[in-house]
Amino acid sequence: MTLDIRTIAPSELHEEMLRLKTERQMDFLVNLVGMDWGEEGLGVIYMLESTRTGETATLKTVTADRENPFIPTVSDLWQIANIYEREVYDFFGIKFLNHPDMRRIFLREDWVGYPLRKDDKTEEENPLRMTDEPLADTTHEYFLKEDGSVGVKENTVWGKDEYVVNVGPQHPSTHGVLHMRASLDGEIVKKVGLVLGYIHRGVEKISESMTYPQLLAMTDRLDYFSAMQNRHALCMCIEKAMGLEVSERVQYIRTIMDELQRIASHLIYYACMTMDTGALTAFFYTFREREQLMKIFEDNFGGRLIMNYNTIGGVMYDILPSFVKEVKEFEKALRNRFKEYQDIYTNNVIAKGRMVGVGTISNEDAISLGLTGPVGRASGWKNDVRKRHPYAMYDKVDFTEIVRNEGDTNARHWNRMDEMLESLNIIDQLIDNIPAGEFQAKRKPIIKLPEGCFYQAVEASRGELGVFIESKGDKTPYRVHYRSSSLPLANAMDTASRGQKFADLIAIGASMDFVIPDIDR
Amino acid sequence: MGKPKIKSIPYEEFKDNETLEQMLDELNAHGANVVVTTADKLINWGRSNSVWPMNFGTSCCAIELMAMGAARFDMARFGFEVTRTSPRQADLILVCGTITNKMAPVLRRLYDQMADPKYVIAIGGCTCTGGPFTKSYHVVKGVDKILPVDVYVPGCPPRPEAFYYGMMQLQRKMKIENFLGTVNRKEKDEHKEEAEELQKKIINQEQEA
Amino acid sequence: MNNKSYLGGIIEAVKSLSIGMKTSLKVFFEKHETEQYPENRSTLHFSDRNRFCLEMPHNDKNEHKCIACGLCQMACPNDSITVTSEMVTTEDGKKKRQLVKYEYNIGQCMFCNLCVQACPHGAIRFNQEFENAVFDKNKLLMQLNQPGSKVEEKPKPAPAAKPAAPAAAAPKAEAPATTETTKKEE
Amino acid sequence: MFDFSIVTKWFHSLLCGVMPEWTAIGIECLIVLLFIIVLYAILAIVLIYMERKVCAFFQCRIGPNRVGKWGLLQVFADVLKMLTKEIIKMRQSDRLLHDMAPYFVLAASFLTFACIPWNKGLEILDFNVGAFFFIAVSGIGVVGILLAGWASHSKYPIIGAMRSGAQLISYELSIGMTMLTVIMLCGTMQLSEIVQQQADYGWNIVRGHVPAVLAFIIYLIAGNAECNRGPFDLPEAESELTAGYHTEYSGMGFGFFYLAEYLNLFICSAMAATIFLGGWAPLMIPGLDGFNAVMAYIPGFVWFFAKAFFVVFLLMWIRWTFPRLRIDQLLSLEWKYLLPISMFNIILMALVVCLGLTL
Repeated sequence: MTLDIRTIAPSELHEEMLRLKTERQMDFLVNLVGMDWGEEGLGVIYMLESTRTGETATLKTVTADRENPFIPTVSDLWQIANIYEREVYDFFGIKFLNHPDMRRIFLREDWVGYPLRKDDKTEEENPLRMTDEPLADTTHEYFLKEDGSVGVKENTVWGKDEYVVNVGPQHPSTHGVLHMRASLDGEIVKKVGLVLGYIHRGVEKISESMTYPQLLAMTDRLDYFSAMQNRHALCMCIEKAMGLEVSERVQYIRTIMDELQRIASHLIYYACMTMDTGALTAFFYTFREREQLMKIFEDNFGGRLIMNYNTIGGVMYDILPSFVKEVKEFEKALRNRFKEYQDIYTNNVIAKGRMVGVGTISNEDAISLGLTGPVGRASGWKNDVRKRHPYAMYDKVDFTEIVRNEGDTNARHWNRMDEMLESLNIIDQLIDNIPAGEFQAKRKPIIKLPEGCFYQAVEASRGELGVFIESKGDKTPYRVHYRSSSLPLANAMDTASRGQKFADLIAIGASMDFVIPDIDR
Repeated sequence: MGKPKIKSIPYEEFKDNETLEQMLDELNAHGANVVVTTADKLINWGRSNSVWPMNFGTSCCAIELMAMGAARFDMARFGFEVTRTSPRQADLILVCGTITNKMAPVLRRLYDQMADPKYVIAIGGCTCTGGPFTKSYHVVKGVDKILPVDVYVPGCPPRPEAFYYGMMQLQRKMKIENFLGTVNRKEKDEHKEEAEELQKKIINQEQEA
Repeated sequence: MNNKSYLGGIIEAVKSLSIGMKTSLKVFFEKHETEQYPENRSTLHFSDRNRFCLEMPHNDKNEHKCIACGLCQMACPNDSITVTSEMVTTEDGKKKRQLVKYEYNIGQCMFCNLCVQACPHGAIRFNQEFENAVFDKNKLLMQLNQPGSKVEEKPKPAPAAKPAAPAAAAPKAEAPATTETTKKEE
Repeated sequence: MFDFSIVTKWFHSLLCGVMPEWTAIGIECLIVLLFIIVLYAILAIVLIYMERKVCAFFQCRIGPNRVGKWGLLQVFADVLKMLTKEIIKMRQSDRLLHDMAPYFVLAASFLTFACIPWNKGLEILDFNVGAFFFIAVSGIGVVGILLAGWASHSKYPIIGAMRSGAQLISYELSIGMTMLTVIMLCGTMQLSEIVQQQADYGWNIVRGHVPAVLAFIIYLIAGNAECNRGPFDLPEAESELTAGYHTEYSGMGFGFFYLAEYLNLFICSAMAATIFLGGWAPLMIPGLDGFNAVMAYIPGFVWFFAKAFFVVFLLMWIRWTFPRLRIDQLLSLEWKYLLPISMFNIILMALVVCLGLTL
């Protein structure tokens, strides 16, 4: 079940990628993983998928030069590669030729070294700096000169006469600590730049020193609104690698939990959206139903936000006898309240004016930017992982993928609203027939994965969340990488909000519904 | 200043009374005037019942803060619901969520922007000790490294009730402070000099420019 | 609004606004679901799956079940448990490990339940004591074994002395719940 | 209806009997000042408490209930706290303007306070262009907000201040237009006279039927916008501009803005009550003499406050229901809808008055 990876030399990479994109229609760059293979050198793994044919391809490229590793960029082919490559540069120091913006993105600009390299002495070289972070207005671009050597040129990001407003890192509407630099012309947004990493916790690096059961604790804390789904992804990835079969009961429970979690997440989304557009009362409406759900979570999993529920080969506790009844009650309550949500906010003329036609993203942009989840589906891209690569019970239940074509804030909003109902439908089909069985499969006390690379994606609340594990056969992974579902969404802020009003920037941000710890990891 | 009272929870049932009594002894070491003490009591009553938290949160704990504001737990009951988005108007900073190395100067600056008297509550494991991310290269291991913390609330994330418990602990602490009394509020910020030096440096740089 | 007339737009808008106001007024008169925490302390109850603080249950003879094997310490992802033990020689001449200090840092704990699952003797468990806020950071570091406590002497040494799989430990604790559920669904 | 001017006249003649008139007037001014300040403080506290409770009820919560019985002492605690809070002085702000700004806002609400008729014969300033004066002095507030934003030397406040400038100046037009409609109906600008007429001929909102109801609605919308309250709280816009124009104010500086917001809310409602709902005039239903007699027994200021607080509740209801408008929606609402409609409304009212169609 390991990934089938083809190796390509850096010099042929761009040509090959172009061929894949044009000839085999690989228009979706699923994931881009920076790697440090020690002796072998530094490299990148690319995971591609075609939205037309569903074909996938995985490629890797390695450069042996650890001092000045250069790899040609693919950011001209897929827009999302821009931010992925900056991430790889930040963590591994791989410089991408012809990439227009080679700045650090997660770490401070005065950070020394590249933390995810195996030989890096990060702790020693980087004490806690309390000085204000330097934010450069210019950036470097590396390019190949005709004689084969590498040249550097300077690009301007923020001009001298631009009125740049810092939205964040501490701002009520960024839902955390995202830092957006918005260049304003009066109330009109001209450009948005991202400064990430205010909650970069180094999860991927910590994971490399943890055993597999310990690893699980980290995923809940990435995107805490998709705690279930994240952990589901990691568990499935490990189970797939181990060849462990989980019982049908577990599959049922996991699917129901995923959908409950999705509802909880979308309820929070609604609350945040209304709060950001100033409708404070509507905020409390969904929190009311969410608390009902939280009570179920508290009783069954012993946690409200971070449940630590899925385990390798099963779940931590069996569901309580009262679970089925409570879920049904919740379902009824939510269906009753659903109209209220639309009455007070969504159908309101002010809210409509703030959502319809605002922050439009075209279908091509959505694919190129890798916007999965409800956001991508609002731009007419059918990207639901539950349909593309069914897992758990999703191939056995009957549900529709909610797709809209407008691509604006309103479509994104309604997509989420409809998805809540669709999730209820899925739960409806499963809740009455949970089969009896083991809730935890038997497994060895010490878990070791076979050698190889493994990838497993799930449809988290905000889109495709993928777990990439490279194992060398030890009880700790060699490299763990999470394909964040929120990072592409944050990255799309620039595309979506150019030319819109400043207040729209906030509304668009809310409609993207990114979770910052998931972006920064 | 006597033992602080909180509605509905008897004094003895609170945790960590030893530290509180120790603080009380320190503050009362020189005795106090009766009139001043009465005035202080009034002011402390006002302050402890009007704690406006800053709208600050970095990760998971912030969602519990939101849940705390919502209908089931309703922080308005305590008068805490006036969350200020501007640090100038806030009395309390609830540090909800991991503070990374990149965020540390920002948080410190937010704290410096707040008007006195100001308080800090460290919510959750991440802010107490680094929590789940103690092994990380980019996480401040305990927010007390950069701010003077008044109350620690452990949990990952703590329940909204635990938030309230922490807030009530803070109220207790506020109730024993002296505003007009002989011994003024303890100089609690050990990082203050550092921050002031930094500020001077910035001013100098600005003037040169 | 281009396809609607000026007046039509106004009527539509007024309609949507009045629906909104009607909804909010309806909620205004609904029952409030607020739980009043410090007042409801006596009735506040959590399911025993909630994990707020680790504890080591002692029986009335001040005995605990911990044999200081250190499995919990190894299972902990971020070193919030420190088990200090010493080797003592028992009366019958065998060398035996004995618990000196079981330190648990609640400020660092992430409540993942791995330690409880790893424990072969069920010596530790999570309790529902959530009021843990303190003024002093050092108070977050707790010693779980009570002073003067010792290991519970069993009449016979348990046959499964070697550490069981974490998975095996879990069903033990949750056995009643499991059977109930299965019964109900049959 | 009891006429308070008897009391005031008696008091005036009493003072004049023992001292020259100018000292008497001086003493009266001081008393009035004290009266305004006390009333101001009481109203602010009542309104803040009311807002917190009402908003809690709209949001299915219960609101303050731990400080004092039902949380009644909550606002006192807040005031005490704010009074003892540090006032931050910023290095790069324009100190003079920065310190002055809250007082401009306060002054505006104080002055408008003066021209409200509380009861028959109980108004502080009563002259023949009362309505005019009201519009004029309420415009001072915007200066304070603009100064606050400008002097703070910070980006969010300046955006907030500019928004508020655009907003207040636009909506002032509608306020003027709707007041003009009423003035047309009553034929006077003197506020006490407007109320007296309503006591005699029925409330303006009934008397002027269709155009008056339209004017009342437009007045509420525009008045809400004038107070910078949701859904027109763009200058503050918590989720966009952190705290808008008063981001950099701490302690009592912010406290003044906070108080002024609630006082403006009250003034807006009080004025609506005065010019549309009959001020202190009791509810009279023609034909029901027994009922009318009971109603007339209730003192005028009770009627006045009841009506004012009814409008306050209405405005709070609006605030806690709707999302915030965007700046272009805000301006198009005023210039494309409210202003043309109120102009049309004036013509309608003129027709109604000329043709004698009033009720």
